Amino acid sequence: MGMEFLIANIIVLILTVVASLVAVLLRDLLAAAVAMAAMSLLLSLEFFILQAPDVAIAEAGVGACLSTAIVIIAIKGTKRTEDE
Amino acid sequence: MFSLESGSGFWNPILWVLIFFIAFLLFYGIRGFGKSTYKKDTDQTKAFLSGNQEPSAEVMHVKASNLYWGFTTSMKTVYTELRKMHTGNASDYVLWFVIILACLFLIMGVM
Amino acid sequence: MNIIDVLIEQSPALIIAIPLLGAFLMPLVSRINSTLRNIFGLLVLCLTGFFVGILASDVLANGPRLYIFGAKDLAVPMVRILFEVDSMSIFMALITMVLAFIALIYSWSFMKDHDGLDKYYTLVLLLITSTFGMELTGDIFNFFVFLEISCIASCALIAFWISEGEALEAAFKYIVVSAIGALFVLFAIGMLYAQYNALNIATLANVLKYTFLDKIILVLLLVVLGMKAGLVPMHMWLPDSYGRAPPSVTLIIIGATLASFYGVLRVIFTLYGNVLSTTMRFSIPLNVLVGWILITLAIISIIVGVAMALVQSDFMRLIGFSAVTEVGYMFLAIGAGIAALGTPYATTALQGGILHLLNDALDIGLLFLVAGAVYYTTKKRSLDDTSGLARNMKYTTVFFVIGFLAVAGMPPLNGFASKFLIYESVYQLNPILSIVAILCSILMLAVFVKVFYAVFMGPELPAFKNVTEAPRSMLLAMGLVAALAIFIGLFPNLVIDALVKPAADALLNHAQYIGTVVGGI
Amino acid sequence: MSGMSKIVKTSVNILFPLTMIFGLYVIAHGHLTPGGGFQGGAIVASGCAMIVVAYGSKWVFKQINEKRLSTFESIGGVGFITVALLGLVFSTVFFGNFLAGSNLLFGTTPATGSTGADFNTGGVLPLMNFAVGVKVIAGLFVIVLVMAYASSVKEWDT
Amino acid sequence: MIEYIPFIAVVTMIFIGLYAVLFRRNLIKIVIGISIIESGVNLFLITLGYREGGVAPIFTSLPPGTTYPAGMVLPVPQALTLTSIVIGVAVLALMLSLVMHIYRKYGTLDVRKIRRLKE
Amino acid sequence: MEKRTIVAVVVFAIVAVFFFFSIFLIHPFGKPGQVNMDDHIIANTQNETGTNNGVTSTVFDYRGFDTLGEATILFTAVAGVLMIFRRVK
Repeated sequence: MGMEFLIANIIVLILTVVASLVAVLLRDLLAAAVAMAAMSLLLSLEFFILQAPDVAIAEAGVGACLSTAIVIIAIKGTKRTEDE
Repeated sequence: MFSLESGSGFWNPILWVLIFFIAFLLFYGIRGFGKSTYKKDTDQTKAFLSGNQEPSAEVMHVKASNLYWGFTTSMKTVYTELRKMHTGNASDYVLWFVIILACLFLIMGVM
Repeated sequence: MNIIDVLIEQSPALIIAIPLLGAFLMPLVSRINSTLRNIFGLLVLCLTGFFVGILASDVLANGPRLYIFGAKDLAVPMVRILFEVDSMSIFMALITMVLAFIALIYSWSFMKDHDGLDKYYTLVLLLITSTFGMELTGDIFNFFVFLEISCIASCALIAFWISEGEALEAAFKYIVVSAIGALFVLFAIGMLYAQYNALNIATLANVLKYTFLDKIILVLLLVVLGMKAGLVPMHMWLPDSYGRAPPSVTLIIIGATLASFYGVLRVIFTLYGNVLSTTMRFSIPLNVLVGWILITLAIISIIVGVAMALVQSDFMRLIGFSAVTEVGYMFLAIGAGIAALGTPYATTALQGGILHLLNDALDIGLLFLVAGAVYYTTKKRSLDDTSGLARNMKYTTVFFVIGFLAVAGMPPLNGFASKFLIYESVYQLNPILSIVAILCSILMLAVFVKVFYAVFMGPELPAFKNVTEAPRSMLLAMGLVAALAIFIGLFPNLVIDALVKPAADALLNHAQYIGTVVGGI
Repeated sequence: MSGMSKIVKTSVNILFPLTMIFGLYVIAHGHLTPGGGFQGGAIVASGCAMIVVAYGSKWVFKQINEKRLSTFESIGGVGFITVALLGLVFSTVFFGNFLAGSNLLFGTTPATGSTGADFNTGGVLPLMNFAVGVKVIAGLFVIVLVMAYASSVKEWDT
Repeated sequence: MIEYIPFIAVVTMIFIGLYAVLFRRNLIKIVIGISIIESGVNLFLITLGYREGGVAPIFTSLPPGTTYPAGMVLPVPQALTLTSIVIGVAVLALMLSLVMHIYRKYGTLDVRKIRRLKE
Repeated sequence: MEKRTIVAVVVFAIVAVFFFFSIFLIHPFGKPGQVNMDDHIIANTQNETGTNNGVTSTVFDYRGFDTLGEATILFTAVAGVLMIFRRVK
C-alpha cells in the first residue's frame, strides 16, 4: 500500500467522521444540513480514492446535492432550531 | 377420517360438529317445553325496575374501558410496568431494538 | 414443449413482473377512469394469481424450481440473481395472493369516497410485488431490496389518511424502525459477502462455517427480521401502524409482516441449516440455544400482547395487540421446532407454526375487515363510543363472531386446529409453556368478548339508530375470509397434507434447497 | 420558496444547460465510462433543483406540473421493464441481454482488454440506462418540486 | 491496526448515527442520523470491495500494464452501494415529507411530544 | 442521569464492543479473501455483455433484477411523497 494513498485515506476518513459528528451535534439544523453535505462530499472523495468512480458520482449527485436540497427544503417547511 | 393427528392425540372437527349438533337439538327440544303464553313485544318482555321508568340508552351503556375493571385493578403493578414500556417515543422503539441486539450479542458471544 | 410448460418455467419472473408493470401503468390508467382503474387492478391481480397457481401446482408436484435472471443455465451460479421457489415460498405466496385479492375487493367500496386513489392502488400493487419478491427470492441482497420496497410502500400506505396526525405519526415511527433495521441487514449482508464472496442463499449456506462473524450476522438478521415480524419488545410499531392504516391495507401489511417471519425461517433453517447442530461452549447445540431464545421472546410476546389488548379502547389498536400475540404463537411453535430438531414432535410443532401463519393472516385479517366495516358505517374508532350495532349490521356481526372465535382458538374454527398442534407439541418440550399458551388463549377470548359486548351488543344508542349494513363488496370480502376460516377449521388435515407438510419438509430439508443450486454447477 | 435575485437567475441560466449536457453525457456513456442512468439522472435532477431554487417552485409549477412528471416516470419504469421483458421474449429469460453479440443496435462486442470507447456496444445496457435515466430524472425532480412547493405554501391542506 | 482504519471509520459512523437517533430529540436530527448510518454502511460495502493497488473495473482506456482481474477492484460491492444510495435518498425523501406534515399537525418537532399513540 | 440514558449507554457500549471486535475479523483492508464471483465478472464482462464498464454490467446485467428493485424503490418513494402531499378534499 502506497504511503500517500494511506495518508490521503486516513485524512479523508477522519474528516468524514468529524463532519458526521458535527452534523449530529450542531443545534442549528441548517448548519447540520451543510455539514451533512460536506460529509457526503468527503465520502464521495473517499469513494473516488477507493477506485469507485461510479459510486462517487452517484454519491456526489444524490448525497451531496439532492439530499441536502431535500433536507433544507424540509427545514424551510418546519423550523430551523432544534430547541423547543 | 378428517382427523388431525398430533403424535400424542387427535382432533376431529367433523365429530365435534356432530356432537355439537346433537347437543343443539337436545337444547331445542328442551326449549319447546317452555311456556306457550310467552309473547314478544308486550309488557311481559319489558324490563321491570321496581316500577321506575327504564333509563335511556346512554345511561345504560357501559363503556368498554370500564369492563374488566377488577382484573386490571388487581394486576395494577403489571399494568403500570407495561404502560411505562409503551412510551410511544420513536427513539425508545429503536432503543428496545438495540437492547435486544445487545442481549443476544452477549448470549451468543458467551456461548 | 407445450405452452403451459413455458408459462410455468417463466412464472417466477412473471409473478414479479406483472404486478410491477401494473403498478407502473397505474398512474396512466387511473388518469382515464376510476372504474377502469379498479378493473385494471383486479385484472393484474388475477393474472398474477394464475401464475402463482400454476407455479404452486408445479412446485408441489416436482420439487424446487430455479429461475435465473439473465442467463439460461446455471453456468455461473455465483453471479446472477436467482429465484428459488420451494414449497415454503409458494405457501407464503399463496397466502399473499389470497390476502391481496381480498384486500382489493374490500377496497372497492371501502376506499370509494377517498381521493388520491391512483397512488393508493399503485402502492398496493407495489406492496404486493415486494411481498412476493421477499418470498420467492434466493438471493440475500435481493431480499434486502424487496424488504426495503415493502417498508417504503407500507409506510406510505399507513400514512394514507393524512388528515389524521396519528396516521402520520405511526408511519414515521414505522419507517424509522424499519429503515434502521434494514440498514443493519445490509451491514450483515456486507459481512457475509466479505467472508464468502457470494450473495446467493444456497451458495452461502453451502460454505457457511459458523465463525464468530457468522454469530454476529445471525443475531443481526434474527433481531431485525424479528422486529419486522413484531416480536416483543420490538413490537411497538405494530399496533401503531396496524391501528392507523386503512384496514384494507392492513391486510396486505400483515402479508408483508409474515414475509419477514418467513425471512426468519429462511435464515435459521436454510442459511444456517448446515451448522444448526454445531455444539458450542457448555456443549449446547446451536439449535437449542436459538430455539430457546425464540421461545423466550415468543412467550413474552404472547403475554404482553394479550395483556395490552385487554386494556385498549381503540378497536383497531386492540386487534393490533392481538396480532402481536398471534405472532408470539408462531414464534413459540417455530422455537419449539428448532429446539427439539430431529424429534417427531418438532415436525408437528413446525407444521403447527406454519399452519398458524395462514390462520393468523386470515383471522386477524378478518377482524381488521370487520373493524373497517364498523369504522366505515359509524366513523368511530373508540370502543367507548359504539354500542348495539348488531341490530343493524347482522352479517358483520356474524363475521366478527367467526373471526374472534377463530383468533381465540375455539373449536371448530381454524385457529383451534393450529393451536392444538402447537399445544400438543410444545407440551412435550416443556409443559409450562403449553399451559401459559392455553391461558393466554383464554384471555384472548375475554378480550374479544369485551369487544363483542362494546361494539355489537349493549343498548342501542340513538346516534346509531339508522346505521346501515356495510356495502356489498366489503361483505363479500369478509364472507370469503370467513368461509376460508371455517373450511380450514373443518378440514384441517386437507390443508396440512396439501400445503403445510410440504412446506415444513422443505424447511427441514435444506440439503435439497442447497443442492438445487450448488449441485447444478 | 419564491424566486431569487437576478444574479442567481442569470448564473443558473448559464449553469443549467451545462449540468444538463453533463448529465445526459453521463447517462449516454454509462456503458463506457463511469456513470449510468442513476448517476446521470441524479446530476440532471440536481440541475432541475437549481432551477427550483432560483425561480421558485410556483413558477416551475406553472411550467410543468407533477402529473406530467409522474407520467414521465411511469414511462421510464415501463420502458425498463419492457426491455427486461423483451429479453424474456427473445432470449427466453427475464433480463436476458439479447442484443449483446448480435451486431445489431449496440450489439458489437468490444475487443478484450483495454480498448477505446466504442459507443455501439453493450447490448441492452444503454437502453436500460436511458430508461432508468428518464425515470430517475423525473422521480427525483418531482420529489424536490413537490416538497419545495409544499414548504412554500403555508396551508395547503384544507 | 492501521490497515483497518476504514472499517473503524465505518463503525464510528454507524454509532454516531445511532447516537443521533437515540439521544437527539429533533425529528430532522433523527433523519440525519439515519442518513449517516446509511453513509457508513455504504462506505463499508465499498471498503470491502477495494483490492490493494487495483483500478476501477472500467476497460475504456485502461492504464497500461494493468493486469486483470487481479489488478481491479471488485465490482459487485459498487453495484450494491449504488442500490443502497438510491434507497437512502428514497427513504430520506419520504421521512422528511412525513416530518413536514407532522410539524403542521403537531406544531412541534420534539420526538417526546409526538406520541399520541402510546400504551 | 435518568434511567433511560444509563441503559442506553450500557447497551450502546456492548453493541459497540461487539461491532469493533467483529470488524477486525473481516479480511484486512485491501486484501479480500475470496474473489471468485468478482473475478468472474471482471474477466467476462467484455465478452458476455459487450460492456467496457464492469460496474454498469454488474448493475444492469448480472444483477439487473436488483436494479429493477431499485428503480421500483424510487417509484414507490415518489408515489408516497405525492400521496402525502396530495390535496385532501
